[in-house]
Amino acid sequence: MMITTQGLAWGIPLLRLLAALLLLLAFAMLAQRRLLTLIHLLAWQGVVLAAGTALVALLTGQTELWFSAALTLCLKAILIPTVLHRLLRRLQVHGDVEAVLNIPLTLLAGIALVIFAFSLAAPITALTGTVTRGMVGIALAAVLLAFLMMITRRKAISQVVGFLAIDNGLFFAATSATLGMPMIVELGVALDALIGFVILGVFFFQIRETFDSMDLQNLEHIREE
Amino acid sequence: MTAILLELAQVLLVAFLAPLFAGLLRALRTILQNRRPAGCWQSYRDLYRLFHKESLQAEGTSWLFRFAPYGIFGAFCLAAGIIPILATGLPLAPAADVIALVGLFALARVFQVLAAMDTGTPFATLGAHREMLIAGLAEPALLATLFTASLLSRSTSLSVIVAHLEQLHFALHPSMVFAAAAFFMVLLAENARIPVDNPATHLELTMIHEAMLLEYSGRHLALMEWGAQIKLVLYVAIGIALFLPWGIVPTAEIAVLPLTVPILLLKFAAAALILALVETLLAKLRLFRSPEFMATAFLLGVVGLLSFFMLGA
Amino acid sequence: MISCLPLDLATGALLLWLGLGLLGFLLGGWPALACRLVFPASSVVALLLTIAGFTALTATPDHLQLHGPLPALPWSFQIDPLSGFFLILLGLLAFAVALFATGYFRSLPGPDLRRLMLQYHSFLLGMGLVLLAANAFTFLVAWEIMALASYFLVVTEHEEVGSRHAGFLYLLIAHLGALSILLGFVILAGATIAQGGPFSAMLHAPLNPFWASAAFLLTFFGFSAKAGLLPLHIWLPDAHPAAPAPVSALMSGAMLQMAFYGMLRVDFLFFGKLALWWGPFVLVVGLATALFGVLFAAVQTDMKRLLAYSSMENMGLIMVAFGLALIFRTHGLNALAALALAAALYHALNHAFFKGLLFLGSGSVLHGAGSVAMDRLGGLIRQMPQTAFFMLLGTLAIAGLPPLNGFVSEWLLLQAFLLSPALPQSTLSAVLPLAAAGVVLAAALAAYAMVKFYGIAFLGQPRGTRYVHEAGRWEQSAMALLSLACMFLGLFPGVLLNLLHPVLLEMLGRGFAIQQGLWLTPVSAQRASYSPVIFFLGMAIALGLGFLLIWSLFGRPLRRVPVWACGFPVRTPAMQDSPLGFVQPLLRIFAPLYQAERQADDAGRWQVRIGEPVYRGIYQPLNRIVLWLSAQVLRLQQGRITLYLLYSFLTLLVLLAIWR
Amino acid sequence: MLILLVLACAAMGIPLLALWGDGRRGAALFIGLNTLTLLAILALTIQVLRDGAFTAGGGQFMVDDLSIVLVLVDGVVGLSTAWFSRNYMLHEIAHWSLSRRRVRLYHAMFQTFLATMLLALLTNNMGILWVAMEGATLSTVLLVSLFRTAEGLEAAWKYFILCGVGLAMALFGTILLYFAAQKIMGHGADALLWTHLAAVRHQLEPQVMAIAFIFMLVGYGTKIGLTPLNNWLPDAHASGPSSVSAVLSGLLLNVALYAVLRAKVLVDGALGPDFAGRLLMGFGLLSLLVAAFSMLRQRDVKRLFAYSSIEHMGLATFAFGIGSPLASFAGLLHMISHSLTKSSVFFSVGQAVQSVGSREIQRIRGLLEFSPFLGWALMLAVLFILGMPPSGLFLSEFLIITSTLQAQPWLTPSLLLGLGVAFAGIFPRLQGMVFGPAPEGIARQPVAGIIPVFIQLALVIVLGVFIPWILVQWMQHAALLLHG
Repeated sequence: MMITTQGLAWGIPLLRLLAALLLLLAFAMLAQRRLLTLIHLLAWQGVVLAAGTALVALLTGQTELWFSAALTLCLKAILIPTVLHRLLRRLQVHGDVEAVLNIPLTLLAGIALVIFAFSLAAPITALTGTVTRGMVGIALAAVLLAFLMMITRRKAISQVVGFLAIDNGLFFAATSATLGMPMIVELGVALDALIGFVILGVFFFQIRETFDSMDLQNLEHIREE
Repeated sequence: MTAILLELAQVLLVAFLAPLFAGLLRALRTILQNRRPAGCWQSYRDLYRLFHKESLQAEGTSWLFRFAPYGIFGAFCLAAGIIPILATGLPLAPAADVIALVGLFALARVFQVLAAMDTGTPFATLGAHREMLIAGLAEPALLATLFTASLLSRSTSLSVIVAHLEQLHFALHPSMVFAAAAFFMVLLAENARIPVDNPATHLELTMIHEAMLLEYSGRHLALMEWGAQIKLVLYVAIGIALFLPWGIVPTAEIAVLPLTVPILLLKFAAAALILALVETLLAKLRLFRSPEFMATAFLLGVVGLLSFFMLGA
Repeated sequence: MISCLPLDLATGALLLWLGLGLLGFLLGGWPALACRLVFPASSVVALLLTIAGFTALTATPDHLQLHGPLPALPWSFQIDPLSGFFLILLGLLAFAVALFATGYFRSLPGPDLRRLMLQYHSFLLGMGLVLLAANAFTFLVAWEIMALASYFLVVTEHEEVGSRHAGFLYLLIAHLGALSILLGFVILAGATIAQGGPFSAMLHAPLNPFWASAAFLLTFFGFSAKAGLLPLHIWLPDAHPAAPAPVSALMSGAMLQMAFYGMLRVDFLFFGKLALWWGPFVLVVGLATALFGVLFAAVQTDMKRLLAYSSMENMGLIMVAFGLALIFRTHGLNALAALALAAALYHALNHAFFKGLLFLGSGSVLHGAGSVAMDRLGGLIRQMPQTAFFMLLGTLAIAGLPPLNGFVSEWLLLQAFLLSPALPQSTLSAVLPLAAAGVVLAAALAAYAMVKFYGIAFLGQPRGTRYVHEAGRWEQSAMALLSLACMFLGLFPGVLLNLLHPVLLEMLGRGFAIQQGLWLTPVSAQRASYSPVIFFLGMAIALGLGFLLIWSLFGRPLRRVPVWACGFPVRTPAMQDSPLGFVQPLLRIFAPLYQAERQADDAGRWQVRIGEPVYRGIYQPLNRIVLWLSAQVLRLQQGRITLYLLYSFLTLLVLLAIWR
Repeated sequence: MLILLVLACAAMGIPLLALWGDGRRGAALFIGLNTLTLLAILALTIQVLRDGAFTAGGGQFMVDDLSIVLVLVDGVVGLSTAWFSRNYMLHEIAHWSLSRRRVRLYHAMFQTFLATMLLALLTNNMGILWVAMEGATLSTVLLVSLFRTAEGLEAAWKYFILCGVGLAMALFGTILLYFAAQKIMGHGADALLWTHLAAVRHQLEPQVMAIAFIFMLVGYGTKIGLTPLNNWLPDAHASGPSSVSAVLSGLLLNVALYAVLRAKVLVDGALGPDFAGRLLMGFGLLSLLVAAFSMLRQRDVKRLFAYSSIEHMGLATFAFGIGSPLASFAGLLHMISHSLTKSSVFFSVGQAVQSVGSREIQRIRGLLEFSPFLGWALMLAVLFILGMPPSGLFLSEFLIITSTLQAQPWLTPSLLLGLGVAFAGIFPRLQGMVFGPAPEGIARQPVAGIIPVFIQLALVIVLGVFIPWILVQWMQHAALLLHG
């Protein structure tokens, strides 16, 4: 990718800022107890993601990245959060997400993860071009944090949120680290995400009507004794 | 030709002197127990009487019951033809070596046991399984002793063994001493002598050999008794052949036979005396002690084998 | 052209067997016809196989390769004197058994019959293929076919849980055995295994001592699993009785020998150099098996179980002879090794005959008297005289009594033992005669067990069976044939030993002196000689003369009278020895081995139950360990999704961390 | 263009079935479509036979010796599953009183699944491969929860989350792969095309490739069912319809392994064979052992065979890990034979479960008595699964063990331990089900449903006795391809 020098001057720091924001949001989600806020944070992550994509598009001048930025904005920042929001209200799921691990410990684990991710990505970043320096590490960290969140939450919805957060991390990697995957792939990924989300919605209602609760304990009956 | 004659002579001699040996043994024992003996010829009288008696067949018994006496008698006669008693290298000798000889005795025993089980009476079967047990433990001991001899003389053919042992100047090898002891114990056990069994007992519960004959009568019983007597003589003969072989001449030189026969008779008399002594001094063992008795015999035989390898003789 | 005749004949015979199996499957609708048609035909085919075996003894070894699953992996077959000998064994036994089966399965309903015919013939096929296989792959396939077919035959009465359990245990052990044989072959064949591990490539495979021993142990383990050696015998006493009598006869008489065949081929032909400890190892295992087998045979109360344990004993004896041969071979005393090996092979054939005879006989007892439980039998000699006579011959033969065949092989074995002083190693040569004594002990106890077998079942008074009927023509002819074979092998050992000569030449590079006439002198007439015929005649003459003499002198008709029984007034069958009562002294002497426990049954009678020490000592603990492990493993599946996620998470992190 | 034809055949079924996929018509349509697909596949095979591997659609699609074999298996298993599902679903529909919509969903999703499988095998684009796998997951999630039982929901949920997350990891791996590829091929659509990547695989950045492979292994490994990522597998197999279990075991696991293998070729180029090989061997052995031991205490027949699938995939993975051409060949053969055999097992198990009305092994008894065909089908299929000759599995296990002993002699004992324990776990249960007296209240099933079992078993026997030379050739080429 050719990037104009003045682009380098202000664009790269901005991208870095966005990356940092993403990571921050991931941490916030990890720390968050309330479902609603969790969803808001997810939405914000989407926004950051879209911004990041748009920025990369601007810097590298790939038109299709603009498209995928728009896609991201609609899908991840607006559509999914709102639907989740509605679901939440429809299913009368409220109250806190009780974590398996208490928050401070979770955060500590999260910090350890971030360090691990960075150290892992260090050799890679060493050999990446100037633009995407460090992006892989951040993306990896975001993914791992979201993963950790899935592990530590006990409600179905929070797990979905975690799942989507992982998706965000991946997406960030796809756009900012590699400056955009091939278009078909992006489309396919987006499509899958959409379908998957629809199926989730269906699931929620089924789970709801079968167990009249969204708690994961109901989904822990099949086991070896 | 002479060899065949000699063969026949030996068989007949054994067959017809066996009762005498038994009678002698009984007489000696009674004397040792300070009773008046009925004379050496008593066994002949018994056999004669039995032969003239009518013999009965118990209901529900099969042909085995009738066949057994002849089979056993035949087996022992054959054995009498194989063991070198008068002379070595008899024509029949190569037909069976020591192992086959033991097999022959086993065959006779099995027929006796089967005949006993054929009657299906409690005492007969009792005797049968006791007999099998004793034999089962005695056979290895017997073969162990025989192995010692045949290792010593690099042959399992009895007459070769005898011929070889005769050559040796100093015949009392340590291994053979152990073997002799073992063999003697086996002899006692196999021929239903005290301390394992009591031939003169009348208490069924303690019987082994006698119990198997309870249903026999007349000529069949006579054959059985006679067979037993021959068997005893044969065992003694084997013992003599293995441990005091001097005086058993090769078939070739029958000329010296008149000299050797008296020696032979002396040996038998001595054997009778020893047996009588043992039977007087020892008491009958409880049935479940007899395995230990056998085990001792077996161990002695084994020690004999070992000492053969350890001491090279 | 002539030279390749035997292989063609053998393969042809096997194909015919397969065809007969399928034919029987199709004809299942008409049971009577199928029986009358298929089994006699199968016996004819068996004869063809026997002929092939005989020709193979003299013909030059011969190969045949068919296109296999992969171009590099052919189906390959060969025939040489060794396989020829075992083909003879298989063929002769199968001949008699098929005749027997013709009558035995007469009354079997169609569906069962069609299954049985197919499985029976695929079983024969499997065994034949094992003998003809010329590379590891073919061999293993044949081996597994044999195992599977026999498994299905074992579970013929699959309604009983017992026979199912037996079948499972059998197939499990057979499978493990096959796997370890495979490993052994792989080690032996080295790189050529990819071509299916041709046996020709394994001949005198150059291996360093460690791998050689590994291969030896693996193959020995695998084969002894099939041969039922200690401690892998556990399936045998259950599986053999579970199968129908003809099948038991084949399993016991032929299938066990397939394992022996495998050992012979591997240990004598594939190993260039034998390690010192192999021979003694085999010998000890064999002796232990023999003694264990005979001690447990003696205390069985079921005819077929007793025979199964006695098969164990006989395999043990064969192994002793085999081990002795290995020892001699290791020290380069090939002539002596030939003697020991001859004893082993001779005994293998004997065992096929008399054990086949006895299993068939017990089959007729099952049909005739309706049970093989000895405590319900007795006095059969009166209602089934022919069967009883043949069984008597079989009993005497297996008890190792002259002049029958069982004695010959034991005699040869003992002769071989007595040659041990030739060994350079003094300790070994000193210990070997003790093993000989052990062999004699086993033989004597075997006589005990077999006398019990015969006496309890056929003599005395019936213990509860009514309406007994004699076996049919087909059955009788089969048993007659086998007992004739026993007689023949007992009286004319020279014939077979001369036949064995080429086999010994192939295995050891030398046989021993050709036997001529009626005399059996393996080493030299001086050393030892045995002439069954003269032996037999002498006894017969003595017997006959005695009889004539006594009859002519004192002959008076016998008078039939009630049994005296020491004047005991009452006399019920229950007063005879029970199957266990007959061996009560053994139970007492070897009490720690049997772990017998007495308990009263509902009728208030004492029942003695014999424990299987190996099962309690090895298999149950093993089973417990495995189950415990599986319980631990299943704890992974806790049902909690977060936990599962944690697994993946940790896996990921660990992998990444390791890589860094 | 036959590739596109094949995909089109498979894909066009989706809307058709979504519209008319209910009742007998639906089943017939389903069978018809799969017959069509199979024919197309055969045509494709012939073309490959004629002029070897080739790409299509501007390099986006590709068929080579590795994929064609699996594609063939896909076609066969797909058709026989369609055939089996006809009778099977008739009964299930009656039993669960499924609505017409639900049946349409079933057929449509099934077809989607088959289509995605083919797509995954025929695409040349690692990204599309991922998309196809994800699509397969999504479609099967709905199939697993078809009956809407609590159990089904739970299983589906676990399946969805675990495999979703797993595949997310795989996507990250793919992204890293692209990231590495960019360095050489520059930015562009074909930087993810496998053929191109394979061409330059020696220049790919080792560090990136290692991490990428780890992520892909964990991701696709979740779908292969490698321990400890396998926890979704038994649940999903158990609670879905048997037809679904059949294709899950028969196709999905294979394709997931296929994805890993494609990645392995690349990473081997970058880091040399040891890295990926060791990972695969470790995971394979672990799965083999854990699965084998898990079988010893199973009460649920479908779970039992689900674990057996894990065991066999573990074995195959292990074989590919060894990496010698012979081992890879064996692994490939193992995959094929396994998918044919295991699907047959699930067919017969499905019928048995329907007849008895329970998945408990204890309750299933005497199949031979009340339905000899079914009994023998199950008996043979399971014996083959246990690696008895003359099945292809015997051959493959023979080759695997031999090559193991040559490459890693010290691993063979554990391999044998696994196989032995698996035998001890499955066989007595099989006996219990097949033998003995039949229980009361049997609902006999039409024999027609298990005809495919015998056909497939016949194929497996062919694989064990005489493999057609062309198949051998392909598999050998594939093995060399994997060997690099």
